[in-house]
Amino acid sequence: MLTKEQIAKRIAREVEHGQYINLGIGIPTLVANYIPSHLDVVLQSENGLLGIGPFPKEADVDPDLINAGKQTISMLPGSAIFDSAQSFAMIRGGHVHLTILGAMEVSEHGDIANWKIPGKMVKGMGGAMDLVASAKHIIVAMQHCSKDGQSKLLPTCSLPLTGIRCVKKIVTDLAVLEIDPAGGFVLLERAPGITVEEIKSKTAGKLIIKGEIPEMTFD
Amino acid sequence: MLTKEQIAKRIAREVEHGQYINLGIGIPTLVANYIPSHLDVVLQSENGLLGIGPFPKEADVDPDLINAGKQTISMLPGSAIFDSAQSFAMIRGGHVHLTILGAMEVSEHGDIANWKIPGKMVKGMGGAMDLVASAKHIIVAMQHCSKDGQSKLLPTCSLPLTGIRCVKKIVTDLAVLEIDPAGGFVLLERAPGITVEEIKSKTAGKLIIKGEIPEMTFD
Amino acid sequence: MILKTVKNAEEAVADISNGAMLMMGGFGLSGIPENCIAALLKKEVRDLTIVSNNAGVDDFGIGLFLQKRMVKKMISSYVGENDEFERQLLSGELEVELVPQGTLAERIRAGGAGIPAFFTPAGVGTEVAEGKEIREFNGKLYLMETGLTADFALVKAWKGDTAGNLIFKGTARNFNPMMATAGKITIAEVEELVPVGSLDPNAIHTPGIYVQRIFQGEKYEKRIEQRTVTA
Amino acid sequence: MILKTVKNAEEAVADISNGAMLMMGGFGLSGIPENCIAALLKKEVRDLTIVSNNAGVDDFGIGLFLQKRMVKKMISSYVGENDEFERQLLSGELEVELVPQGTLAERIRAGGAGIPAFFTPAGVGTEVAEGKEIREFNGKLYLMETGLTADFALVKAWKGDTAGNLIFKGTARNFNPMMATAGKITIAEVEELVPVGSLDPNAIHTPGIYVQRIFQGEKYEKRIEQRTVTA
Repeated sequence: MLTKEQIAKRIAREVEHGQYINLGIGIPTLVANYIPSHLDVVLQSENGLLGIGPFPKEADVDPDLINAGKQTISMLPGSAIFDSAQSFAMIRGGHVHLTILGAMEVSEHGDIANWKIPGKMVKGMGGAMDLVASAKHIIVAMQHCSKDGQSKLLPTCSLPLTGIRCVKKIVTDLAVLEIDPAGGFVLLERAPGITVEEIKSKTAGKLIIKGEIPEMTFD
Repeated sequence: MLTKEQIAKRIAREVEHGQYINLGIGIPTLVANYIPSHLDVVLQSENGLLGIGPFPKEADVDPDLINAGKQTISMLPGSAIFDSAQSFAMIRGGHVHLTILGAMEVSEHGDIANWKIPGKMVKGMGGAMDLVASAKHIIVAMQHCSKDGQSKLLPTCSLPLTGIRCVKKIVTDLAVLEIDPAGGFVLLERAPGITVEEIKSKTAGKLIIKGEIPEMTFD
Repeated sequence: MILKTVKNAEEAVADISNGAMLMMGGFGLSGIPENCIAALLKKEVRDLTIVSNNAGVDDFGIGLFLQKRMVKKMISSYVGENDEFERQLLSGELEVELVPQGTLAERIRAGGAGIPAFFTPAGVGTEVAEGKEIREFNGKLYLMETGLTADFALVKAWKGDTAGNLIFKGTARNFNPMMATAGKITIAEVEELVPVGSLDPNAIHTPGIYVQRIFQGEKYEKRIEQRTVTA
Repeated sequence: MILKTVKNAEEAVADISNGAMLMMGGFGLSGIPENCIAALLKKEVRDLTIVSNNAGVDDFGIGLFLQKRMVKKMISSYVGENDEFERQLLSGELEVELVPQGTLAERIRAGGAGIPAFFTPAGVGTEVAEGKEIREFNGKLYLMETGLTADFALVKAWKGDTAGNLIFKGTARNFNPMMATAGKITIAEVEELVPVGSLDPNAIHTPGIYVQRIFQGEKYEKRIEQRTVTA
């Protein structure tokens, strides 16, 4: 099983040179730590910044400089600051190439649910609905199963949706999968020590297995 | 008959303290010269400036600082520069209180035509359609009759329209008139030496005359 | 120039009364109008409808309004940092309209810009789309959203001049510039109020035309929600 | 940062070919991409569709394209300073779509912002409204206009950095920032190209994400249309 850091590390391999990227709260935020330094990419924060840098040194903490997760951050040289309308103009207009975000459920058609559990949890969708409706490439980072062992990869989502037919790839603690345009989770890679059988048993939606499934390696 | 300067001078009396004002090309631009200095107003140029100042001294001419008539201008202290989308957001959103512009024809219902003579002249509407569709108060500055003596105050406009039911007041070389909400040009003031009869004969649309019509005075 | 200065927050919010609809700038606790919030708390106005991306935390920002039950309805995109909010919402004491963040930003911009409605792909196929017009453009589905204005917009800027021109700092800019355009009365509180002519016209974020009242705020706490640092 | 520098105008416009749709910044002759215009004139590309608020004057700016009959269609709001334009238009040699200036600005912004359509009051009751959907909101009539994008946007800024961040100067800003967002490829020419990190992030007008190519232009003429001075 992958740790959160390993999920982030694996997702970082999907990043391409020249991309503008929006990272969601949680595991997606960790992806920034693993993007190879020879790739020039720019991280966007939907509260109004292009060019997110690392967390600041204690002495440099600025309450007027936070990311979308409300964490204090720094800016890299070449950054630009803008308002929320401009920020979502970028997102909606397709200028942000890659969105990485968490999910509670993903369906085999690429639908995603991550903002509400009726009667229990209502945090709001934040920018997620805009991001999933707009980005060209969307990768979901999540645990394969919920805490009580239920598969989060489903035929159809049971929770209120965030967006439909939008997720392209999913990296869980067990596997890397992509959504088949005709429906289904195409298994691409297994986590170290995890069998295809285990992934099959923990995937409620249609799992597509073509040929030998390689095991991920980490240095 | 009023000179162009007198038309501008008369219109300047309509200006109120605290107004943001857009002045069109031609006579409206001259209005700026006659706004009493005790009134604080701000002039907007739709190409992206709030706070138009007088024409610059020769040494201060800056090609990057022009008004909507493409004339070189100066900026007053407290000016702000913005892009064309922001400029028309201001206009369309009703933040500009008063628009003063020229016209080829005005109808007795407040319709205005000022951008096209089919087959002869096609300069385009520029920002006029946005301005007349948006401003709370619209004053037209124009000659009462065309060069060949035809009235420009009509029952209905014959030229392609710029906007409908939008003009509130008209200042011509002969008179000040306002549009009656039920239709008709209400005669408010006569130019010095001009009789009601003459105005009547030169107004093709319905002219409404209530009581004694005062003659304008200029110092 | 037209001067907009008022003495302080109390004077600025004096005519905000029960039932008013307010827009309040800020993202999380960053860039919120702290002085106006304090003045409104003192007034204890009630039945407010508040448009704000977030709802503060339990003991700061709009969270303080919720503690005092001053809010009838919130229009927000994310309210996850506020337990009292979630409690009032789940119990039905508080009315809430959750709006995707980009849609919220654009609705406010549209409201200020005289655009009554526009189309966005955000929310298609979700409960956000319920009751809204769906239309296809170039093979993709969009839903129609409407412009949003408010009786008052309360914004917080870094610097401002007495003509109402504003400059924001860092990511404290967020929703403030759009909200400034969408208030029938826009009240700006600034960390530093400077005389007309002190700001570079080329660097203004919010032109003074949008601001009706401005004052220099005091004692900004600028509370940090997630202090994350590198050793 | 992602670096966007190209050598010069020739390299920047190398892949613009016959039939392309271009947006070109500027209001009158102020803020027009002079170097890109010169490079395109040399290439003599044809059948261009050009979105530009104005059409230059007879012997400068886009007027030079018209002299060489490079333009198939113009989308503009005001073309009154160009006799050759008016001649080609009245004779039917040139296709023209005249759009109210605010609608043009907003259509370009919408195109760049992923908004396929919006409602505006400009043009209701006029020939601009012909064939367009009219709808009432809050008792006022509006017409629906669509977002506009282009194959290339050619913009001119004052300063820019190698990551594509732009700062404009004075009223030469005009249509440039929106157009920068609406080009599939956006080419920025700047008076001064500076290294990444030289510009204040808080003062950027166009964030670099919108710019694919940037170069430092040369020999800016900045011709003035109406030199008006006070003695």
